[in-house]
Amino acid sequence: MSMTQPDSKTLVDIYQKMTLIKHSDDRVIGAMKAGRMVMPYYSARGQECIPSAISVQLTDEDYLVTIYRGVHDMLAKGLPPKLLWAELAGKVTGSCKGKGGPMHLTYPSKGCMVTTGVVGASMPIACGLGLAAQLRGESRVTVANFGDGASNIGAFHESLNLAAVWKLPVIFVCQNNRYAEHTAYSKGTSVERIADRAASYNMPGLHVDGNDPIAVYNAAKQAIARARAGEGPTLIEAVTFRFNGHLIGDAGEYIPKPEYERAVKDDPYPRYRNWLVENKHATAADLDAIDASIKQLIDEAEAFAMSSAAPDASEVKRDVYATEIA
Amino acid sequence: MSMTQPDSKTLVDIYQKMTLIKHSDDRVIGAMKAGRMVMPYYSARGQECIPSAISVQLTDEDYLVTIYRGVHDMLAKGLPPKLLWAELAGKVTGSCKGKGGPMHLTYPSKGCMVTTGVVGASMPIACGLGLAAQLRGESRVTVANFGDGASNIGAFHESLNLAAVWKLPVIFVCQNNRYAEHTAYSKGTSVERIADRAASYNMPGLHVDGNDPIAVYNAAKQAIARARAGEGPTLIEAVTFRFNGHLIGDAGEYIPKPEYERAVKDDPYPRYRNWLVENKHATAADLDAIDASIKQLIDEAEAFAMSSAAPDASEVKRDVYATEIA
Amino acid sequence: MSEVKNFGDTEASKAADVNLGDAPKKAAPVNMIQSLNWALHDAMEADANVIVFGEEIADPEGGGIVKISSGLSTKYGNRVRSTPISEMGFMGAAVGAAVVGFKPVVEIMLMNFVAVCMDQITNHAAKLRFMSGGQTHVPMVIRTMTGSGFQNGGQHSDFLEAWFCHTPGIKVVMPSNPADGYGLLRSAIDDEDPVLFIEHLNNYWTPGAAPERGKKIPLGKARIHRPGKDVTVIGYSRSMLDIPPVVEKLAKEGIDCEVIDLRTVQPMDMDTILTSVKKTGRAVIVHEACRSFGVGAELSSRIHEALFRELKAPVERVASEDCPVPYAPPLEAAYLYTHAELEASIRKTLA
Amino acid sequence: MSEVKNFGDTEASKAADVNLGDAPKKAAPVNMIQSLNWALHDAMEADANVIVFGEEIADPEGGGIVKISSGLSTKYGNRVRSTPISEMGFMGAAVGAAVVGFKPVVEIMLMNFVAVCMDQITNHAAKLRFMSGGQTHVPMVIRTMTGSGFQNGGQHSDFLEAWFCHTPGIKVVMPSNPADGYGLLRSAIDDEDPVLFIEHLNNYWTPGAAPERGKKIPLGKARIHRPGKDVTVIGYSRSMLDIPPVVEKLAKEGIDCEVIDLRTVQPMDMDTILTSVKKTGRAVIVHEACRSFGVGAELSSRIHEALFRELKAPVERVASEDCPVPYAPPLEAAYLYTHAELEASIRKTLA
Ligand SMILES: Cc1ncc(C[n+]2csc(CCOP(=O)(O)OP(=O)(O)O)c2C)c(N)n1
Ligand SMILES: Cc1ncc(C[n+]2csc(CCOP(=O)(O)OP(=O)(O)O)c2C)c(N)n1
Ligand SMILES: [Mg+2]
Ligand SMILES: [Mg+2]
Repeated sequence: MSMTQPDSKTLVDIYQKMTLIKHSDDRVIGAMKAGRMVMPYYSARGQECIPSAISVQLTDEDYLVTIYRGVHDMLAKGLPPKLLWAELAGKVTGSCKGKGGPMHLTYPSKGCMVTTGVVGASMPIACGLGLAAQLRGESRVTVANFGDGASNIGAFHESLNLAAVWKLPVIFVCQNNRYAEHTAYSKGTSVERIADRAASYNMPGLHVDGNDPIAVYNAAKQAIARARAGEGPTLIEAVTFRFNGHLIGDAGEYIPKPEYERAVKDDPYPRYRNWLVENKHATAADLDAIDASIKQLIDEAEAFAMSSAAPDASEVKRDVYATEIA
Repeated sequence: MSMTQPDSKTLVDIYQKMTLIKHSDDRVIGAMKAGRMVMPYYSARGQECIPSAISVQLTDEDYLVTIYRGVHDMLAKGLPPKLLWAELAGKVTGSCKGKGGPMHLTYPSKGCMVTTGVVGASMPIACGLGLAAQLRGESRVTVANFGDGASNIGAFHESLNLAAVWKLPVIFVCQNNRYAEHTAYSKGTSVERIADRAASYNMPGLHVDGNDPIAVYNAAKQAIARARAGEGPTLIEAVTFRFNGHLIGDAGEYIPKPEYERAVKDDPYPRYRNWLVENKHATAADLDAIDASIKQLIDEAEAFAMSSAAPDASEVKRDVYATEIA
Repeated sequence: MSEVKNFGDTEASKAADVNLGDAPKKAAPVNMIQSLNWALHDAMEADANVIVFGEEIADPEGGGIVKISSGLSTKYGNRVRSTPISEMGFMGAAVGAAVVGFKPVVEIMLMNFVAVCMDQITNHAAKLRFMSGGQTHVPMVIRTMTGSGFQNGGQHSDFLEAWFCHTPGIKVVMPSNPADGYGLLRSAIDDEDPVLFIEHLNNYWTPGAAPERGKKIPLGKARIHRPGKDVTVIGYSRSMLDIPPVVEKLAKEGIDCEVIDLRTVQPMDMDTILTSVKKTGRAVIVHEACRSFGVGAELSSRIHEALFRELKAPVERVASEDCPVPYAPPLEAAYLYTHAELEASIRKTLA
Repeated sequence: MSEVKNFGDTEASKAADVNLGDAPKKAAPVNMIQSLNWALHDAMEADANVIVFGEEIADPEGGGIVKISSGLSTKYGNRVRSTPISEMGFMGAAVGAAVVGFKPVVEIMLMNFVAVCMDQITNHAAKLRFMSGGQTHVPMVIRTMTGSGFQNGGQHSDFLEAWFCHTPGIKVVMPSNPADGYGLLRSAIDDEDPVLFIEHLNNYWTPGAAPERGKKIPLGKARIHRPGKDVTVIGYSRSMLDIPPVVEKLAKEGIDCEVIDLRTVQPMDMDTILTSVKKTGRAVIVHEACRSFGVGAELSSRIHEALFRELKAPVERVASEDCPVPYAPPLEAAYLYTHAELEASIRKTLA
């Protein structure tokens, strides 16, 4: 894979997205610990780099599909923090009016099309979004996110094959955080690199360090170019780690201590921040300013969520069908 | 793959199985055309070689799972022709008392465990049979048959991965007859060789000419040895052709004429017969004697089927649960 | 091979004058295959967002196993595709395309195969509108066929409409005759919600009045097939072939049945049903699916709930045995309700 | 993090004295997690053919998400396995192992995920005995859990028992309390047919009488939870937590309800139910699954069919709204039936 270095502006944009994701996540967990919010929440802390380095290359026209662990993907793609927070809080002002919650975040005007709670299900749907773009002759691409565990379910196989046979403009992004709930990678997955499974579909498979924004950026660049050129799908495996366990409340006993410690050392967020400053893509002050503006955004989002109203009970009759039920 | 030549006895045993399959099939179709039998029948004419060259290496203890197009697999494994014919004819003397029919042939005492009509479903079940043998410390192997089209369904992927992770003694045999119903191979399958998909599971994948008994014999030998040694599963792709379309009644318009003609030239049955005689593994007279004995077997099977009684209507209450329903 | 009973190869199929993809020369009776084929052609012509896919449905693959999609791929090219055998994959693809404004019509070759793609149908297609708070919706049609009587055995013959009726968010349509087939399929394709459209193998070759091209039949409305005053007999799909002869026989004895064809099973047209049963005071429900926990149960309980005091007899259910569909013809016959059972049930309400 | 409402991490879970894998020191109240864990331990001890698998169920993975299988893999090694995320694959593996004499107990982590492996359950496990003419059978148990009230949203909360009740060949068991959980799970594992064993998240942490180790409760038998003479109230699973307080409230007014816990939903114990309703002349059915086409429909129609002349009022159904399970707590509450609705339904039968 040929590596190009994005310009400083792009690098800082990636940082900005990563910061938004990280701060939002820290704050959600804080609100949960303080008892201000209650929900099943799947933190993506540690995986910020992947959607950030991909989404800086996407437009609002491009489609995104993700999973329960998808807040980072959604924020990077443009889901407004206020609407996210209100949705997490189950408020009527949330993007899904409080009906979906963290596992079903949706915001079509930024291309955030579907979030699924069923492992594997994002991929077939992505094929349909890709098909839509192909039939309409549009250059949109569809990014389908999923986990390492999901690469073992049937929907993965069917989707990659279908996308390959139909040459669909879909990018399958496996965010390999080495665990599926509490199951270590090799207990569920028979192959060393998920990217190698692309060969079963005569499709490029790119294996990258998911904590390296430049590597992810380049893999995505290549896949996006291929998809926009009508050459078909790509599988990207981005290796990473999630620091807050499967679900908030997970104490992580199943993760060997040395592995966890190595992951902390590899944490992309502080490393990337330092790298940007060291390599003069931004000054510490620039980044501080970004941090501050994001802090404010999250403050607003939390305040908005907390002060918003809960949905009315009558909502159970609405959105089941186009016509309200009796 | 190292090739060994089986001894003449084995080669003739293979011929005998192939003859049994071919004659039975010819006669079933004859009975259907003559209006003596009515059913949805999926002929495996042309694919005789695959189960014959595999099953000569199996014992009654080994398990077999197959699909609607599986009469050849069942006969090669030992399903008695009488019980087969009576089942096809929907008689109470059939192996499944007339309740299963051609798509659900079963005969556990010869290891014929399950026949499924749902594409792909044979493979997960085979994993369970393999798991049983593994847990009991038995050396039995399980052979799971399926078609080329089935290699695109999720169950294929999940099963191969599971078998690999658990090192199950299962042999996945893809009988690639180049069509899935009326769909040509490349319209459904994104990879040139299905055997290459084995790499996704860190499993050996063997691609062989399914019309060459020696090639199939050797691939199976290797896979069986591996399974019996506890080393895990193997994927075998045996390329072949089916001459009577998907289902009897299929006129085959979707098959290009030159392809069909080439397949006729490659028909394993007459070629193998000639080869056996030319290479002095048997005389023409030996083979004629086999043919005659098999003709008699089928005569008996047909007579048995025709003269047997239909199941009684009360059978709908039986075998739903262990206890008869009220 | 006329002796081989098979899809598309029955005496009935030869009797009917199938005229795929073209307008009929005269309003001669047509069969369901013809009328559904017209509906697909007309819908694709009327709306460029209609796309069609499924196994074997393009013309090089034969235009569908009973040729319902014949001619579509030749005319509409890339909008019509045969798929790999990947129901989960292509059902999800339909969901995705529908979410951004296409109107996919996907075929599940036989109804039992919904079992390999239930997740996309019940967890996604049916729920995305609700879970997204109305931001997205899934205007797609799933066409499928099923039915006993073809010796297809336990994995190829089931009627599973009750599973989907119990899944809020999806509609279930089950036509019984060619004209309804046309009009209901057109409406299903237009509908803003996912619709499961279930066809019956036994009904494909039965000739019936030709549909008026372009005439849509609203979903959710039952049809009074025969007015009557003594007993309400409610059917849909295949049972609408069995009810009329029994009812006509009883008519000769002066038993005057009102026959209702549900057409849409979810949502059910309770107005029409309750109006009728209020009048007759008696009801019999007939379906091919096995009896227990079937559609008949819901209908029966709704009628009892609404008209308990008006009912002159308990509501009767006529349905198949609670067993898998067997292979041998005498067992297939024993599985399905008989005309005699139907007749007895109607008489029982009058006893 | 006591403020985080989550599986295994509620106030109730802390209150109960869970004692995984070991015999209780005294017959103190235990919860369902404890009793099911005992049942699995005792079954594995009693029969070497019992094997257990599913996602996360071995001890290195935590012994199951609420720890029901805790200790099993440590004690029974290879007979207990965490699986890849491949429900179709491992469900089929259970079918295969059962066909040759193992008694697999497989866990589907949450009930909605049956949608990715319906084929192995409904087309294979449920039908192989019949389709093979009795040559093979499939003695396996599918354990799964579900239920609203945890903000798990539309894809993690559904009760889908009606789908399986409508699938001949499989049994459906839904315990409501720890002692029943133990005894029914033991019988389900012993059973020669496939059994779907559905657990309710809300019932896991409710303390109840400890089961007697080794005591099995036969499948297909309902339990009279409270004898009474005025109205029969029929529940199962979670609704058995809601019925008693409402019934006790009414008892103070002199309304004497007979409460029946179905325990096995398919086959249903019609003897017990009809005997009770014959006596009371009134019946109310309560379940968490959405109302339409649910188990309540079958039960209601059977009662009407059998006791039409004896009934003093139409059978009432109390169930959830016909919509996907929503996320926000007030909507989850609006989805589920309320105690007030249940009370009103009981009163209605007496009006
Ligand atoms: C079909 C299905 N099976 C099981 C689950 C329960 N489950 C939720 S997340 C998860 C692990 C997924 O792991 P992975 O794909 O690696 O994604 P990650 O959570 O690590 O991001 C499981 C088993 C589910 N949601 N869907
Ligand atoms: C899940 C499922 N989808 C569709 C079908 C209908 N069907 C029956 S056979 C078949 C083609 C299978 O082709 P292949 O796997 O190549 O096997 P072959 O028939 O060629 O032996 C299809 C699509 C089915 N039985 N099951
Ligand atoms: Mg993971
Ligand atoms: Mg094939």
